[in-house]
Amino acid sequence: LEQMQMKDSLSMYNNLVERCFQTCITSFRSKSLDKHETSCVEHCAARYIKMTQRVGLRFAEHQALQQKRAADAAGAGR
Amino acid sequence: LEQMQMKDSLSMYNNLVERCFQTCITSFRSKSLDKHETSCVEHCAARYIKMTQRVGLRFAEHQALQQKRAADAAGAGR
Amino acid sequence: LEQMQMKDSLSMYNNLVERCFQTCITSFRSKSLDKHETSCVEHCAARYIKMTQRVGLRFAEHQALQQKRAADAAGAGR
Amino acid sequence: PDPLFAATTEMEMYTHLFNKMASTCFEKCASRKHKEEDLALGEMSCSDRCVSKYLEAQEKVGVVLQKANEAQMKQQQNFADMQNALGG
Amino acid sequence: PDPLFAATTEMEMYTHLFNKMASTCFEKCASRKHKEEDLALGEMSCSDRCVSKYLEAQEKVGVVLQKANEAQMKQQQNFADMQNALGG
Amino acid sequence: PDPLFAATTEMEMYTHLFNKMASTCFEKCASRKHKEEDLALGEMSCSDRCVSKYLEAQEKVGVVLQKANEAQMKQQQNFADMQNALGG
Repeated sequence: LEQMQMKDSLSMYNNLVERCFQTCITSFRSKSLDKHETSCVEHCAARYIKMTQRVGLRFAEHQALQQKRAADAAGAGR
Repeated sequence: LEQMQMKDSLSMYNNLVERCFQTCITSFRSKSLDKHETSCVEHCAARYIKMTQRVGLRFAEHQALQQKRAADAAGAGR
Repeated sequence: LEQMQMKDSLSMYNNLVERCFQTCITSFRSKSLDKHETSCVEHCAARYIKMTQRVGLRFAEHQALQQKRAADAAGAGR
Repeated sequence: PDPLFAATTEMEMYTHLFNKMASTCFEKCASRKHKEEDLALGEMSCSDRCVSKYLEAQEKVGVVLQKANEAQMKQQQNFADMQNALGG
Repeated sequence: PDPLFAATTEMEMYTHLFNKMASTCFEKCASRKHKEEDLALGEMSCSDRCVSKYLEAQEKVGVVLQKANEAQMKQQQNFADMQNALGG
Repeated sequence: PDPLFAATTEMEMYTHLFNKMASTCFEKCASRKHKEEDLALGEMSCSDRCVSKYLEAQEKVGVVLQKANEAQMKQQQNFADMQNALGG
């Protein structure tokens, strides 16, 4: 389980880099990020983390509701 | 082998959801699927399954042909 | 380690096929590749391999530089 | 089949589903300009509706997949029965 | 190397290839409107040709990859020979 | 945690990063016409700058991720402290 979490967080890292690079970097005339690109990458990462947390909450609520429904259905069936 | 099949079918499930969601859902003004979106998602999934089966048949034919060719070539080489 | 390399090279194979097919084949009126599609696929694969090698060199240079910096920082901290 | 393997695989599937959902809802709802460090209210409520629709779509696809599996099994059963009848 | 591992890896590779092919041919050949539950005749024959072209492309790429691997090995061999000559 | 597992996972992560970087820089820098078998000079220098920017972006994202992890841990710590205070 711990191993899976470690893999997940590393793969999240790579995905963040890929996504925010794709969105924010469009010019390859210089070899360093300019101010605008840097702030875009940083905001993109921070916003993605926040949205993932929110999506996680909604997902957990949904799963709790489903388990309650399943339990109620099992109770009613008795 | 059985474990690989189980993994494959679960990953096919996720991919179907992702693909058909991406194709069929474009508006986020309501929290439920409307009639049009529902039928699009269901048809998309059914059609994808059918095409996968057809592609599987063609792929199997191709592999059988290749094995036959390899066997013929080995026979001719004797 | 050897197992990881084998997996990597097979997954590189599949990715090359997918990428070059997507870029080079747009018509499905015949069941064989025409001359133009064939040369596009072959050049695409050769060029991708070359770019991967170049990217690998740059990546290795970067990592060597980082390790040198880390070693220097450790030395300065003593 | 190994129950531990089944549990791990199911958990991997949910993790994978969750990651795809988060990624897709980010793409659909977050402005790509990333001018602010925080999400706007509209982006957050869009993502709530996106999750809700995604999970509903997941349910619908599950039903279709189930039906397809049953149809395939029935076909294989029919084929086996026919072979038995011919062989018996 | 472990032969079971090699066999599993090769099978995984074919599964992966098959999944990508199915996905790509669906994208290229199936109308994205999904008005019908079934595939149209044109969509099916398009997917047959798509599979055929995909497998041909796979072969061509295999040859290019093979050549690149051989070139790389030869280069490494030359380098080793040179080192031996200098060291010997 | 198993140190061998950690090392393998880290190496997988670097392999994965490298593959994504190569793929993205190819997409961004190589002409999609593929008329020549070789890369043009402009394509090669574009890919050098692409790698440099990619690795810089990776560093920036790493810092943001680290901060987010620390913030989350602090929050969990505060929550645990509060529970202890209420329970004690």
